[in-house]
Amino acid sequence: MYIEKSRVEWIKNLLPDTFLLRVYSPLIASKIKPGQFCNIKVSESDFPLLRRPFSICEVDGEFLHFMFDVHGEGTKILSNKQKDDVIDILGPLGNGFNYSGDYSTAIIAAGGIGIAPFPYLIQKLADDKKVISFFGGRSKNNVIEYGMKNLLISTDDGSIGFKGNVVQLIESQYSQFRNESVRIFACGPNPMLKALQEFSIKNNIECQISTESAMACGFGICQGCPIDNADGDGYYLICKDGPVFDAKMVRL
Amino acid sequence: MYIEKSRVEWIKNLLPDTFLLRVYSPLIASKIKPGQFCNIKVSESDFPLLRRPFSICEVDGEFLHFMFDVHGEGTKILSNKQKDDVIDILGPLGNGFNYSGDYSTAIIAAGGIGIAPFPYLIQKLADDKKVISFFGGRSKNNVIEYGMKNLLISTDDGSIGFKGNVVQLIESQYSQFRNESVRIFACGPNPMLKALQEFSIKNNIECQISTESAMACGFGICQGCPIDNADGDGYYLICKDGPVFDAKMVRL
Amino acid sequence: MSYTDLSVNIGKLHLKNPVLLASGTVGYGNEISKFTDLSKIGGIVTKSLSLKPRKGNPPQRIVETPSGMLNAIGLANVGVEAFIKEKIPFLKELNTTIICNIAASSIEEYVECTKILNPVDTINAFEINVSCPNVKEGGLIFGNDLNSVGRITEMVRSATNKPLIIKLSPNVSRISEFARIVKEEGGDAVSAINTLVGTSFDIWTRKPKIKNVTGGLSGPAIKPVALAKVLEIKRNVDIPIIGIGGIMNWMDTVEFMIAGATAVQLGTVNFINPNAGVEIVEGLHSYCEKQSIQKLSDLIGSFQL
Amino acid sequence: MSYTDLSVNIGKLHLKNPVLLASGTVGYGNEISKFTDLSKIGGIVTKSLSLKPRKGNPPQRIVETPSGMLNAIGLANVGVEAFIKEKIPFLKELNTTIICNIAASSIEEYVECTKILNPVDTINAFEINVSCPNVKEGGLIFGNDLNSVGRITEMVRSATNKPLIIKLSPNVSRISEFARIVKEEGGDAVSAINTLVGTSFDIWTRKPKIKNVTGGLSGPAIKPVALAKVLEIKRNVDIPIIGIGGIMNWMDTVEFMIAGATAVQLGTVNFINPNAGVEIVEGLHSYCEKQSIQKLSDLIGSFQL
Ligand SMILES: Cc1cc2nc3c(=O)[nH]c(=O)nc-3n(C[C@H](O)[C@H](O)[C@H](O)COP(=O)(O)OP(=O)(O)OC[C@H]3O[C@@H](n4cnc5c(N)ncnc54)[C@H](O)[C@@H]3O)c2cc1C
Ligand SMILES: Cc1cc2nc3c(=O)[nH]c(=O)nc-3n(C[C@H](O)[C@H](O)[C@H](O)COP(=O)(O)OP(=O)(O)OC[C@H]3O[C@@H](n4cnc5c(N)ncnc54)[C@H](O)[C@@H]3O)c2cc1C
Ligand SMILES: Cc1cc2nc3c(=O)[nH]c(=O)nc-3n(C[C@H](O)[C@H](O)[C@H](O)COP(=O)(O)O)c2cc1C
Ligand SMILES: Cc1cc2nc3c(=O)[nH]c(=O)nc-3n(C[C@H](O)[C@H](O)[C@H](O)COP(=O)(O)O)c2cc1C
Ligand code: FES
Ligand code: FES
Repeated sequence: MYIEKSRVEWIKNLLPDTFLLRVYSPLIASKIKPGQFCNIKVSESDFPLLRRPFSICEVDGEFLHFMFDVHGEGTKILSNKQKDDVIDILGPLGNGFNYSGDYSTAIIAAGGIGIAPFPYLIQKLADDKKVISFFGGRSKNNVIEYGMKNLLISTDDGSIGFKGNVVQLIESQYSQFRNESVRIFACGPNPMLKALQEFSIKNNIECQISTESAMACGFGICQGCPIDNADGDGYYLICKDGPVFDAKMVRL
Repeated sequence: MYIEKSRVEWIKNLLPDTFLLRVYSPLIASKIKPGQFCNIKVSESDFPLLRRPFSICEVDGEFLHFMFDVHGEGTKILSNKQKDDVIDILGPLGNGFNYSGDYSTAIIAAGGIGIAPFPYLIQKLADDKKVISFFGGRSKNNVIEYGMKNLLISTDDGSIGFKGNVVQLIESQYSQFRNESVRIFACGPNPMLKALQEFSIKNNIECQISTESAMACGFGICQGCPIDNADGDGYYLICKDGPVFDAKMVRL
Repeated sequence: MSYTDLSVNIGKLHLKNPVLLASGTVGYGNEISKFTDLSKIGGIVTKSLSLKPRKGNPPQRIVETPSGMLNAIGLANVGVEAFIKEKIPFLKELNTTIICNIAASSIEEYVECTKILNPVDTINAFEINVSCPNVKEGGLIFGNDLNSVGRITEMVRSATNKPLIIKLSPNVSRISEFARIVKEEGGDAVSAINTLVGTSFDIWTRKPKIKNVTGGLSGPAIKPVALAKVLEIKRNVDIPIIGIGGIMNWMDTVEFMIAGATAVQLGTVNFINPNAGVEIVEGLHSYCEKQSIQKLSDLIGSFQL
Repeated sequence: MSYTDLSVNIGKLHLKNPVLLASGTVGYGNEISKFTDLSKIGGIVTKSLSLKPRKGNPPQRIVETPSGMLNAIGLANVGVEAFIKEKIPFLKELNTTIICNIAASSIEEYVECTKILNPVDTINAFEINVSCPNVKEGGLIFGNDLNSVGRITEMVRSATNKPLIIKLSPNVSRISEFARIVKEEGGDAVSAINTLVGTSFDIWTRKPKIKNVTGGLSGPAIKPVALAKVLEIKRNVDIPIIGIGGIMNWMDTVEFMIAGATAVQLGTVNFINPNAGVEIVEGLHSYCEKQSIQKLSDLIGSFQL
């Protein structure tokens, strides 16, 4: 784990409020795995006070890519970075997706900005894995396709692709891969993860979900990021034990 | 008095840590007088919390110029502004220099960044006034000449001009204007103002000094900026009753 | 703009909206009126008055801190007499509710001030500052002593029939006990909170940055503390609460009302944005519209635990 | 680097420098040791331990506030037994002072924990957390009750000869009274301060942002309050003080020492810069050089009023 002062190479818009940020961060780049995240100090001053956690989106040699939505003050400051600004990045943090092993088809399930970790995962997936990607957004103005493979889209308003949410879309396509050995990788809002958890357990499909929580430290010292274990008799820490969990391990 | 969202036209260095800022601020520009100041919100967020007071340095049509030193976090943020950034300026505030009246020679006495209010004052002084300017700095690397007229310089280390402080320099030149009707306009660190106050009282010269204090509001509602009156039995508010005082009115 | 009813009642005091400007952060109204239309807000609370004029503490009186500021003004004020003569005529014309804040060094002085000010029609209510941490005459800080607060409430109550608000100190373990005694002694409402005691040192000179050594901490830094105090009172005592502490915008105002405040006061924000009060009133209107709230007062204490 | 002597003594506890990491913000040392060299700082204070393991509060446990954060972790900890078995072996190798923090729901539990932990050589001192605002068993918050604090000090004192530090609550009127009773009952030092009680609401759902409703406010926002509490103790009671609250850098550390702290603890800053402790030690060295201070301990309480 490193605290790396990283130079901004560029930042660009994917959507009006969605950005892709490229930073030079050779130490972290050499170690980080799909599904892990970094905790980023968005300003040099003490405002905002806490770091902001972001999934690794892509690694390109010694460069890291982060994809993020402008949400509040912290992400707004981040979106105003310019070439050669230096930002302080702490990572890699958490565990990542477990994508090795004996399955034939990787299903990517992304809700909104939950797509962020997948370009890197898709990069890293062995050539022999078949990839089907699903993206769910509110409407056609919210669709992100960056780094996806074999992409199917759902929108809440049906303005493009399937009308409904992404889990309904996956269910509607289930017959396609019912007989394959499948592993689902999912990231998105909690209700989506919950629906997918039920779906995967019911159909006995391996499913890994990337979860979120408010975080202070991101590496296990503040205990600020608990998530119920499946039995409900204890907590995991999302930053340390997650953010990726087997869907059977946690209670959402 | 206005709260004017003002567009930055340019910002440039006069010295490595001294900046000149030009903003489009037609309302304030139409009203502000030499020696008055504005209270500037240096960021859009609540950090830093308070506005920062700056003297008006120059007015050019509908544009205001401010001259400032980078001192702490607020002025650092201000120095990073770029063309077309918008800053929130409250002004004009305080009283200004009283430069009308019956005197022949205006002596400008500036200590370091205390030079800031004088370009505008010199602009405004009637053509029939003779101007002699004195600037005192630590060394030749700290000398600012912007907007001055008939400038004499002192430096603490003697690396340029008179070796000594600016009040000593003025005293050394006193014979020059002893027999003229003189008014001194001074701005700079407190010890300088104090020395000048003594000098002017002793020699019975009119002297107006621009004073400083920590400020919250800048317009008389917080009572945060008191300065002793000459009798020491009450306070003036620097923001409202000053920042310019007749040297005989206050106790420094 | 919508027709949402923003009015609230603090006991028998009716406010057209819950946005008040806090004592000591609006002077006597004249300076700030150059930046804002005081007739659009709920009211203003005047700078704390004492019987005689006070020149206040020597400089330095204020210093900025992370998301806050410390002040030790020392209750500089013109005294009740000059207030009535010089300030009331202006306040009279403002077309807004005027709450007169009184700070004193003895119970007798509180009563005396109230008696002198009570006949003045322009004054709609009294707020008694028992909690200024920056004056120490008599050595006692009334605000931290339950009996004193009870006694002051009782005595001032007997000197006026106007709405009586007691402004509480946050520098205590259980603020709700103070609210309870205010209620028992006939106070109509409590204001919470005044500033927290704080200090700051210059590490090069080793001197306190504020001449008075300690000052009162205000601003966004204290908002979470102020909200917790309001909530504590709301959950324990049935008395109207005026929430104060770190309010910068309409969102903060709504947050205080949800936590239990009937009205709020803006302090430090006035120094930064003297038009904040009017902007907050506008923000409350659109919030109510979005949330289909017909009467803003329905929001008071509407927290969902 | 200079040869300035940075060491300080807290009673009989010798620290190589005054920089400690605060309880609850460093776990049991292992995670943070990946970012920083713990042997270079004065010591660490372990997460509060209770007799039995505690799973802590449900999420959401933390929320950011202006220049601060609220937490209601609920003293999640492994319990004394697992601590001795699983955590002590790592702590033993750290080559830094280990202060073991204990939080309990009854006086008996405090004593029992101390007795079990006392024989462990690796533990150099105890810090008793009487002030956690986020647990409420028994209904009583010990830290706000003078008698409880006195009694806990007395009872724990009789259970150990190791240096005994009582961590005080800031949510009281006169913290120096608590420091005095600690001294009278044989405590070696006090830590000041723990977090301030605060809360925060979501204005759309009207729910508290923290599931526990209230949490503890920490970070730079509280620094002025913490400094004032340290100063109050210093001016009234002759007992070593460990200053805590909003320290971000060496300047803040110096400020606390000037105000009266013998040592300091870093809390929230560890989450943002886990190497802050080491950077502060370096900063203290160069400050002392610049100021020609031979022994850092000369700085303690050196304020010029
Ligand atoms: C492991 C992890 C990975 C993430 N990856 C990404 C990503 O790749 N792209 C992306 O756009 N976002 C991602 N997020 C969410 C991102 O961290 C938040 O959007 C961001 O912190 C919001 O900060 P803000 O200052 O803009 O918002 P504000 O609302 O102003 O933030 C206030 C506080 O709330 C916290 N907070 C607010 N929203 C969230 C949230 N959804 N999750 C966690 N904390 C939150 C902030 O950290 C901050 O402390 C991730 C979150 C986690 C936990
Ligand atoms: C009437 C008036 C006119 C001024 N005109 C100019 C000018 O034209 N050019 C210029 O460079 N400076 C001027 N100053 C000083 C300028 O306001 C400060 O340098 C600035 O506020 C420092 O802010 P900071 O955040 O960089 O420093 P910090 O030290 O981080 O500021 C912390 C706090 O201290 C206050 N503060 C710090 N130094 C001063 C100071 N010298 N005077 C008042 N408050 C201070 C700040 O306002 C802030 O609240 C003027 C001050 C006053 C009162
Ligand atoms: C500069 C200043 C002066 C104040 N003077 C008074 C006063 O005279 N009487 C009083 O009751 N409160 C006074 N207060 C306290 C405020 O009314 C308010 O309770 C406090 O500042 C918290 O609100 P805020 O965080 O919005 O500023 C003063 C506050 C400040 C900042
Ligand atoms: C997330 C978190 C957990 C904490 N847990 C404990 C604890 O278990 N025991 C304790 O005595 N103090 C605990 N504290 C309080 C800190 O030790 C410290 O007193 C407080 O945070 C103020 O310091 P700071 O402003 O530097 O953070 C905790 C603080 C935080 C932020
Ligand atoms: S964010 Fe601190 S423990 Fe997970
Ligand atoms: S700065 Fe507020 S009264 Fe002068």
